[in-house]
Amino acid sequence: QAKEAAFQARIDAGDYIEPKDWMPSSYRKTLVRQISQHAHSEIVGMLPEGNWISRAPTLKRKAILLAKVQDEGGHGLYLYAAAETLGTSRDQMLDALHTGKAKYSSIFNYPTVTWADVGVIGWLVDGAAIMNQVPLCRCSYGPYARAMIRVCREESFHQRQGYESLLVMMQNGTEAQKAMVQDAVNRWWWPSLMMFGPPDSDSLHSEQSMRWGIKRNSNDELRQKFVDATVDQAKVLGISLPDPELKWNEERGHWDFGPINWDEFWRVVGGDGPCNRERLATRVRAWDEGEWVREAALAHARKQHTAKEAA
Amino acid sequence: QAKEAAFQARIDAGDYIEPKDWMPSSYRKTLVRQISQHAHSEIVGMLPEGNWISRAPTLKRKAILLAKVQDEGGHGLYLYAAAETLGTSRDQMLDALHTGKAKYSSIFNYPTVTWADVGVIGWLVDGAAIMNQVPLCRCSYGPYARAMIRVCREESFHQRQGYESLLVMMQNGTEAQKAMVQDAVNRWWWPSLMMFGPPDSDSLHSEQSMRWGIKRNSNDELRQKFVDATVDQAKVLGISLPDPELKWNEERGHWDFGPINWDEFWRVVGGDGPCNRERLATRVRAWDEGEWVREAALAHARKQHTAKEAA
Amino acid sequence: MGAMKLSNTHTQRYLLRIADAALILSQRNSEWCGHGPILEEDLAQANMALDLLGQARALLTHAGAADGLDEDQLAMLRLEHQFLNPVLFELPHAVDGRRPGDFAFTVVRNFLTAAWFNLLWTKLLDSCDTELAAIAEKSLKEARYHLQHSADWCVRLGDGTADSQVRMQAALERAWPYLGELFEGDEVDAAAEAEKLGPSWASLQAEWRALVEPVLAQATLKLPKDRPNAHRGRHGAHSEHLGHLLSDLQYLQRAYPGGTW
Amino acid sequence: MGAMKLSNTHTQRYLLRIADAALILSQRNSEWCGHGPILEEDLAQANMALDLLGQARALLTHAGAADGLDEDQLAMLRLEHQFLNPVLFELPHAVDGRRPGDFAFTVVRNFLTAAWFNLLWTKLLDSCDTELAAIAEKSLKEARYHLQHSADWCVRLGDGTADSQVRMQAALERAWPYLGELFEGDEVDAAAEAEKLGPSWASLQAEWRALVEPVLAQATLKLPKDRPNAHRGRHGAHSEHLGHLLSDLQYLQRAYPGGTW
Repeated sequence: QAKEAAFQARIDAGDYIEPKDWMPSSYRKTLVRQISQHAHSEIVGMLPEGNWISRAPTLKRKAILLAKVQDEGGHGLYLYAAAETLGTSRDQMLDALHTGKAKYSSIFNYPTVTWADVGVIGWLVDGAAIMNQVPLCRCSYGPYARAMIRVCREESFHQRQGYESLLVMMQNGTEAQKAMVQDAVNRWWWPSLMMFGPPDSDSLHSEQSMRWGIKRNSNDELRQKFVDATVDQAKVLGISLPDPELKWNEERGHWDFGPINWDEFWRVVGGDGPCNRERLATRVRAWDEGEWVREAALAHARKQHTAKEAA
Repeated sequence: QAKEAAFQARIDAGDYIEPKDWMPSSYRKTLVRQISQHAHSEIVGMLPEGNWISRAPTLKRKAILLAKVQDEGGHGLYLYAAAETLGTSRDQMLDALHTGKAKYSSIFNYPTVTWADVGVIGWLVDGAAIMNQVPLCRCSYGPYARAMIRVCREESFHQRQGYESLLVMMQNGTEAQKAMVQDAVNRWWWPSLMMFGPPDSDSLHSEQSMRWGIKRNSNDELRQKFVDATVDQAKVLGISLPDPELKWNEERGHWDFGPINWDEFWRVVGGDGPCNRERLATRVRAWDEGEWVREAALAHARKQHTAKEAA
Repeated sequence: MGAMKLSNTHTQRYLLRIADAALILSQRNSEWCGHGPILEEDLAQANMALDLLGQARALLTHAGAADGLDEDQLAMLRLEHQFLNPVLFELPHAVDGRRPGDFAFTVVRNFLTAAWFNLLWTKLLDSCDTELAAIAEKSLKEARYHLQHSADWCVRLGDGTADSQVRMQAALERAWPYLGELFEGDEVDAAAEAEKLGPSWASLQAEWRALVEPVLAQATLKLPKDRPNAHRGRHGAHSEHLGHLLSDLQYLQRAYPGGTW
Repeated sequence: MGAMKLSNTHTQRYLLRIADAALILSQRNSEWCGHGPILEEDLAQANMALDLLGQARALLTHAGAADGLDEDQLAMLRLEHQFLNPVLFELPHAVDGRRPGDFAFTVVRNFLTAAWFNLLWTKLLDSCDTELAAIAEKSLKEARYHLQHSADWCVRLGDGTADSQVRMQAALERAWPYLGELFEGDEVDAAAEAEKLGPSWASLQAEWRALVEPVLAQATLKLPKDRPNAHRGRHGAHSEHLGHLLSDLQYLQRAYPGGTW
C-alpha cells in the first residue's frame, strides 16, 4: 500500500514512470493492454489503406501512400517496443491478436472502397486518432509517452496530407471525383465518431485510467472536440457531413450532433463488422506464411553464433 | 506377321479399326501418344485464352470466349475417351503430362498479351489446327476419326468467330485497336507456321504414320496449304503478314514464304518457350489442389455403393 | 466524363441488384475455366457461368433501356458504387487469392445462391413486368440445374472424407455472415412488392431455409449461427474485392475507349 | 484517343526499359506492405519499393520530356506493349497468386536485380546525359542498400533451415530463365553505347556474375543452368502477368479520366 501511495504521488506530481520503477500490476496490465491494442491497430490499419497502394492515381500519390502505410508499420514497431518494456514480448502480443484475445481499433473493420477513402481516412480517422492520442504524449508511463510524441507528429503529417488530397479533388477535380469524396465522407463520418469509444455513461476503465494518468480526457469530451474541429474543415472542403442534426449551439459553444448508432458500434466491436473476419485472417495468414522465414532467420543466426564461438 | 498383313490390308482398303480389333502394339502406342498429346493440347490450350475471359471487352465477346474455352475442354474430354478405348486411362495420360513425359502443342507456350491475341488464335492457330486435323477425320482408328469429326466442326466455328472478331476491329475499330490486331498477328504468324511440325526432311514417325493411315499429308504440304489460304484472308482483313519474302509464285501456284526459325521451334519444344514452365505448373497445381475433391467424390461414391448394397 | 448517369428508380435498382449478382458470380465462376479439380467441373462451372452471364445480359439490357444504356455500358462503364450486387457474390473463391481457388467455397456459394435464385425466379414468373417474367422463365430452368448440380456436390464433398468435410464446413462458415443481405427488405424491395414487380427479398428467407437445410443436413454440415448483416453491397457499398474484380472486368473498355468489338 | 504516341527513339527506349523495370518492381514489392513475414520486412520492402518508385519517376520524367509527357501519363496511360521492362520484373511473387506471396522469390529477385541495378547505375554515372548521370548517382546509393539487404536475406534463408534452402533454390530456379533478357544486347543498347548514353546491357554480365555468385555460394545455393532467352519484355512483348498488374495500376486514371489528383 505504501508503494502504491508513493506511486500515485509520483503520478500526481507529473513524474514519468520508467520501466525499472515499481508499479502496480494492474497498471502494468492496463498499459500492456492499451499499448498493444494501439500497436495492433497500427498493423491492422495498414490493410485498408494498403489496399489502394497498387491503384493510387498518380505516382506522387502512390509514394505518399506507401510512405504513410510504412509509417504505420513503424508506429507499430515503436509501440510494440514500448509495450515490451513492460515485460511482454512482441510474439506474445501478436499471439493475443491472432487468437482474438487482443483487440484493435474497430474502425479498421470497415472497407476502403474508393480512392477517396484513403484521403478521408487521413482526414477523419487520423484526425480522430490524433485527438485521442495527443493527451497520451503526457501519459504517465515514460516509454509510451515518448513513443506517442513521435507517433502524433507523424499522424499530424498524415492528417494534413489526407486533407490536402481531398482539397485538390474538391477544388480542381471532376464531378465524379467530388461525388467520390462525398460518398467516402458519408461512409466514414459516423464510424470516425465511434472511434472515441462509448459514451462516458457506458465507458469502462475510465476512472482508474484517469487517476493513473493514462487517460486525460473523457470520450465524449474528445468526440465533441473532434466534431467542432471537423465541421469547419468540412466547410473549407465544400463537403457536407451526413448528419441532419448537426448545428451550432450558441449556448454550449459547440456543435450539436445527432445520435450515434451504438448498436452498430457494439456489433462491429463484437466481431460482426464488414471486415472483421477478413482482417484478422489476413494478419494470421501473413504470420503463418512467414513462419518458415522467421525460423530460417533464427537457424541462420544460431549457425553464425556457433561459428563465432568456434573461432 | 499374318495378322499384321491383314491389319495393313484393312487399312489400305479404307476400313476403320475399332477398339476390339487386333492391332500391332506400335500402332496402339503411336495412337495413344498422338491422341493424348492432342487431348493435352486442348487442356493446356484453355489457359492462354482463358487468361482473357475476365477481361473480354463486351459481354457478348465474353460469352463467346467462355463457350469456346469450354468447347476446348470438351474436345479434351472426347479425345481422352477415344484414347481410353486403347487401354490407357485418363489418369495415366494426365500423369504423363504432369511429369513432362507427354507433350502438348508447343503453340500454347506463347503468352496471350492482348485481347487481339484471342481473335488471332482463333484465326491462325485454330486455322492451322484445322488444316492438321481435317485429314484425321479419315484416320484409320474409328474412335479417333469420329472424335475428330466433331472437333473439326467446332474448331471451324471457332476459327470463323476469331476471324470475325478481327474483322470487326479492323473495319470499324479505332487506330489503337487496329494496331493491337497487327501486333498480335506479328507475334503469332511464325509460331502458327511452326504448328505443322518440322520440315519433311527432319520429320520423324511420318512414314509409318502415313502407312497406317494416321497421317495423310506431309508437314510441308499442310503448311503450304495453310499459307495459301491465309494470305487471302489477311488481305480481306487489311492486315500485313510479317514476312517480307512472302510472294506469289506463279510457277508453283503457291505463295513462297521466308525461312522459319527452326532454332526457336526446337527451343520451345525443348522446354524453353516463354511459358512452358508456367503452363505445366498451372496444370499440375490445378490437379494437385483438386486432389481432395476427387478423393472426396470417390469416398462419397463408395459410401453410396455400400449403402445400396446394405439395402 | 465521369460517373454514368442512371435514373436510379426503385425498379431499376431492383433489376440491377439481380443483374449484378448474376454478372459478378459469372465473372467469379469463370475463373475456374481451365483450372478445375476435374475436367468435367471445368466444363460445368463454365457452363453455369455462361448461364449466369446470359441472365445478367438480359437483365442489364432491360434495366438500362429506360436510360438508353446497353448491357455493355452498364457492365463496363459503371463505377464501383453503381454496382448493386450483394457482397456474397463478389468474394474471391480463396481467401488468400491463390489460384485455382477454394473449390469448397465455390460449391457452397453456388449452392446457397442457386437456391436463392430458384426462389427469386419462381416468384418473378408472376411479375407484372412481362419482360422480366420472360427472363425469369428462361432463367429458372437454368437455375434448377445449378441448384441440382451444386447440391450434389455439397453432399458429395460434405459427406466425403474427413478432410473434405472440414473444408466444406469452413466454407459454409465463411459464406454465412454474408447471407443476411440476401434476405433484407428495404424501400426498393417494398416498392417492387407493392407494384408487383417482384418479391421483397425478405419474403424469400423461410422458403430458402426449407430448400437449403435438408441438403446441408445430408451433407453432414452444421448450420452456422446467423449473424447480423453488416454488408451493404445492394446499396453500392462493397467489399474491397469488387474494385479489383472490376479493374480487370472493365480494363479493355477503359483502355481502348470508343472501340468497336 | 488510343495508344499514346511516343517518339520511340533509341534513347527513349533505353531510358524506358530502366524506368519500367524500377516502376514494375516497385509495384510488385509494395504488395508486401502489411503482409510481410515480420514487421521489419514490411518496412524494408516498402522502403525499397519507395526508392524504386522514386527512380522510376525521375527516369520517366526524363524519358517523357522529349514528347511533352509527364511521369503519370507514361505510367498510367501507356498500353501494355509500350512498357519495356524485362519480364523478370513483372512476375508475381507466388506462382499460384496466393497472398502474401512467396518471400523466397521476392528475396531472390530483389537480390539478382539489385546486383544488376548496381552495375547499371555505376556505369551510368559516366553517361553523357548529365541528367541521367545525376539520377544514377542518387539511385546507386539506394541500390547499394538494396543489394546489401537482399544479399543478407539470401544467405540467411539459403543457409537457414533445410526447408528454407529448398524454397530458395526453387525460387532461384524460377527466376533464372528470365535473366537472359537482362544481358542481351540489341540495337537500342548498341546505340546507347555508341553515344555514351549508357552501357550495353550485354556488357554487364561478367561483372554481374562476379557479384552474384559468391553470395549464392555463401547461401549454399546451386547455380541453375543458363537457359536461352525466350523473353521479349524489352521489346514490349510481355508475360500474361503484366496486363493484370496494369489493369490495377492504371485503374483510377482510366475510370476517372481528366481528374486532378
